Amino acid sequence: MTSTRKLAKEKMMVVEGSYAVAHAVKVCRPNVISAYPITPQTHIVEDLSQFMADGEIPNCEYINVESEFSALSALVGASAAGARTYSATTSQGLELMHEVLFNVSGMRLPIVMTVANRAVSAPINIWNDQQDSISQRDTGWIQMHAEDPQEAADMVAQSFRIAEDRDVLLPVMPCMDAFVLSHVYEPMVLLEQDLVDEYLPPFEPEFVLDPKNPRTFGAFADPSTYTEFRYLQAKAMDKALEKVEEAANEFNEVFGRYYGGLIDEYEEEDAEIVIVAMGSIIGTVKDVIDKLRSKGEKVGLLKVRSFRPFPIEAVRKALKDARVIVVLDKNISMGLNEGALCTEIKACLYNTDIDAPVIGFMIGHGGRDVPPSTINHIIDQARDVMSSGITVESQFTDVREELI
Amino acid sequence: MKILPGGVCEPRSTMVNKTGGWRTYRPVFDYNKCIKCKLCELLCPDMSVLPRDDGFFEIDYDFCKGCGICANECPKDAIEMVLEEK
Amino acid sequence: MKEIRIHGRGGQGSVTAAELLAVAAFADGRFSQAFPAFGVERRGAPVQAFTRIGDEPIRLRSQVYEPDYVIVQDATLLEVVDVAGGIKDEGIILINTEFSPDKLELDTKAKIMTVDATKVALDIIGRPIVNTVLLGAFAGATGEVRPESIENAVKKRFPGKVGEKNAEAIQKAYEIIMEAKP
Amino acid sequence: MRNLLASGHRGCAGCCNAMAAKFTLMAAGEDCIVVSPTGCLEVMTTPYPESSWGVPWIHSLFENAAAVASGVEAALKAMGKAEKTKVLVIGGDGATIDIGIRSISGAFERGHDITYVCVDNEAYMNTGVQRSGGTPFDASTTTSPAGKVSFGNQRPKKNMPAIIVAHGSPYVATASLAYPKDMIRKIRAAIDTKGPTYVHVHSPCTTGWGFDTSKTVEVARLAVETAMWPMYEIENGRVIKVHKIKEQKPVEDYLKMQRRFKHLFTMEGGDEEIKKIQHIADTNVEEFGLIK
Repeated sequence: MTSTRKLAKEKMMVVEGSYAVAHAVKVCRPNVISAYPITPQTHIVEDLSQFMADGEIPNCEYINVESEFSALSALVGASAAGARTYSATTSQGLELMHEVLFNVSGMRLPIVMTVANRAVSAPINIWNDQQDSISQRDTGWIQMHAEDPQEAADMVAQSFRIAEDRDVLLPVMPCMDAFVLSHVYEPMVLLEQDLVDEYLPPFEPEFVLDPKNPRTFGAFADPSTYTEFRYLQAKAMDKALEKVEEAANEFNEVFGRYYGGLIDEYEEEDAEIVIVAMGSIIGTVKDVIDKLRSKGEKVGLLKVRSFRPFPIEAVRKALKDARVIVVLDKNISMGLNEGALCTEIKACLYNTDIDAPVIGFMIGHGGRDVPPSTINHIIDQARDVMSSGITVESQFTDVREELI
Repeated sequence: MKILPGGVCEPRSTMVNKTGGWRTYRPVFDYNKCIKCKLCELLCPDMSVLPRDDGFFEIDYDFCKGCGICANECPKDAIEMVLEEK
Repeated sequence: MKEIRIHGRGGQGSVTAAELLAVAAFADGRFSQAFPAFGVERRGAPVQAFTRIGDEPIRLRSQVYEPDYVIVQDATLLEVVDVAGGIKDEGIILINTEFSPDKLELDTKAKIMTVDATKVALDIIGRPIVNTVLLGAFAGATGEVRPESIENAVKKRFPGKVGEKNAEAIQKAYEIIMEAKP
Repeated sequence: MRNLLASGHRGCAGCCNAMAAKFTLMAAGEDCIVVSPTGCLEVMTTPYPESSWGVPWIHSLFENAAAVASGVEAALKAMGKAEKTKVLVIGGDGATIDIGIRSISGAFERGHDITYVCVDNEAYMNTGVQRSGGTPFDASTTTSPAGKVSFGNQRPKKNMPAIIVAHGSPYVATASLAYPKDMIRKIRAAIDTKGPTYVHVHSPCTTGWGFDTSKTVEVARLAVETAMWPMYEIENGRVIKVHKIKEQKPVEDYLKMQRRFKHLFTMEGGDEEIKKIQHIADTNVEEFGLIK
């Protein structure tokens, strides 16, 4: 199934992406929101605090913490006490949370935290890339990437559903590209309270901090049990694979919008060149593909929606007939000198019958714009690979040679 | 044992861990001297001084680690630390 | 799809103008997208904002390089910013100035139109707020949006007397441009 | 009263942390939620799957206990359970005075209704007696050892209660394990005071300080009697009560019981150092009017 949207124009209004996300949080009925300002996530938490100031979020406390470290730490306590919890952050803020991220997933607390993906210092840069969340890939959070602001908002409700599922109980990081999605105004449907109530059951955890049943959270595990804790966490991630799909499908049933589950495919079935990408670049790539298709070129798109858990089987299935696989990454693993998505794609094709060449392009670092011409240029190189094989496995795109 | 999500533990479950084996000296009450002041019970870091129905106390040797705080602090020297015979 | 670039200075409401234009176009039954040039500019510095208007949902998320229309909120920007940069030959540059187009030296094949939005704003609103006023002129100059939709968007955004005054100024700027049109 | 801290914990014989936690829970009662940062108390009471705690308890990280507590408090408030259930932190000096100070500062500034109990044994005992911001002048630790050219830790103890007072806390007190009833009363007063409150408990550690396991209370008492540890209560910034000393004992009485100060009695120039420590005690006497 490919992404579908019932365009209910009478329900749509032009709002900022951050506002749509904040509204989605509101109708998910959170109990505790914590926030520390950091550009460009601020609009989300500002809108939420305005909702609080206007009395629009009942049974909710909003904590203005003194750091991102405490933003997430406060939610550890709140979530363990049985609250539905939300925060949003980006870049340096997310990196400051690094230790807490592990703690949250290890304690199996279903916190949802939007990440407005931004580059990481140094040099300091407030613009979009995905280095921040990609660098947190091993912290045990479910990590999903939205292609547009409507999906970023809808993903909040889906995230709570996935996170709080008793077979999962893992935190979720719905990611949206900074500025490109967080600061854009466009027609969107604001999630309807009645439909969200139908879609998202109340948070009723099995274990809570409760004097009537005084349990201990966060115990110390020695080598005799630590392995099993890690194993169970990994199993929960496996379980999340089907729950991500389920959350997307049921969202479609209730709201009439679908963006893919673990992945989405666009003009992919007979594609010789398949572009693999995540986030806001998807829309631009789709426009480019439409133009190329109209000229009869077999180019398609595999959108990776769930980066963690990584949808190995779905990716293999989607790529089985590709002749060249082109991976776009708004991040880089220094020393390997390729993007994380590229590495993952290659890894999941190994030990299979698929032997299509995989080439990686690192794009859009620190807000460098990715116009259609850049995508076209990348596809030109993919055509060369199809005819004469790989020369460069992974490379930067649009490097300004005159500065080097 | 089955690991619960997040490693939640049941309350007061260290009671299965009998720390009495750590002891070198054991406290022994001299009830003739004891004035039932309860200080030993209050100060015991191992919660192993237990009240009896008659108002006196007894040592829970399952848990007493033999630190000797009770004997050291007893205002009437009613507790003697005696070398454990193993 | 049409692409619009708005030039202004920090604090002049360029982003708001881009947003209101998107709201108005959507009210007209079209699809739209508005976004700022994401920067760290402070009050007074030259800034840009963009709007896209089309008949299909807009997926493109890159910046605007070859706009169909350019709106310039402040003629002093002509000295410091290449407001005509990348504009299509058949495009329109709408500039807030008291001067007529032939008095402006701009190296472009695009059509230049001018309106003294500052005067309109001072006369009607009483303050030199031109971002909304220029949208009325834009409606007249391009026909991409209905002036009523601009007025409604502005009245919804600024309820009460402020919105009413703005709407009046928008209508006035629209009329000025319509009269000036050949 | 049923002990809300169970036997079977892995604390050392004579453990100050166990005593401090026991007294704190005696003050708090059953209807509370306790947050503990990483440290001896956490490790010794919760080796999975066991727990000594008879009240709901949570550990997250070393440096975030106050933030976690503020989240628990906010959740209780949001869900309408805040009025009765009290939220406490019981944490060591490292977690409080050093690594956790940012999250404490934030939580106290925000005014959460929590009570923070610092169990101060004046070094990082959980990792093997390294110096902390709570380590007193001239104490020898594994990272501030006495040596041929050093008398040990060369900085005075950080004044954490004053820092908390500066946050506008409505109730700040210092207490000692040697005065359990006083300590319990103060913690109860802290809990009963709305807003973020703080009790700093001087807690001698048999292992880290080097004294016999039976002497935990005795050493604690000597700290008070020598005026090395002044006990006071501060309400809304004003000292309302001070624990008076009948007859101030010389600091040698306190120092000579502990291995961490042994070098002061064996090294040349040690007597001069002891005079400096006596000066610290005398300053406490003067500042708080400790002598009757």
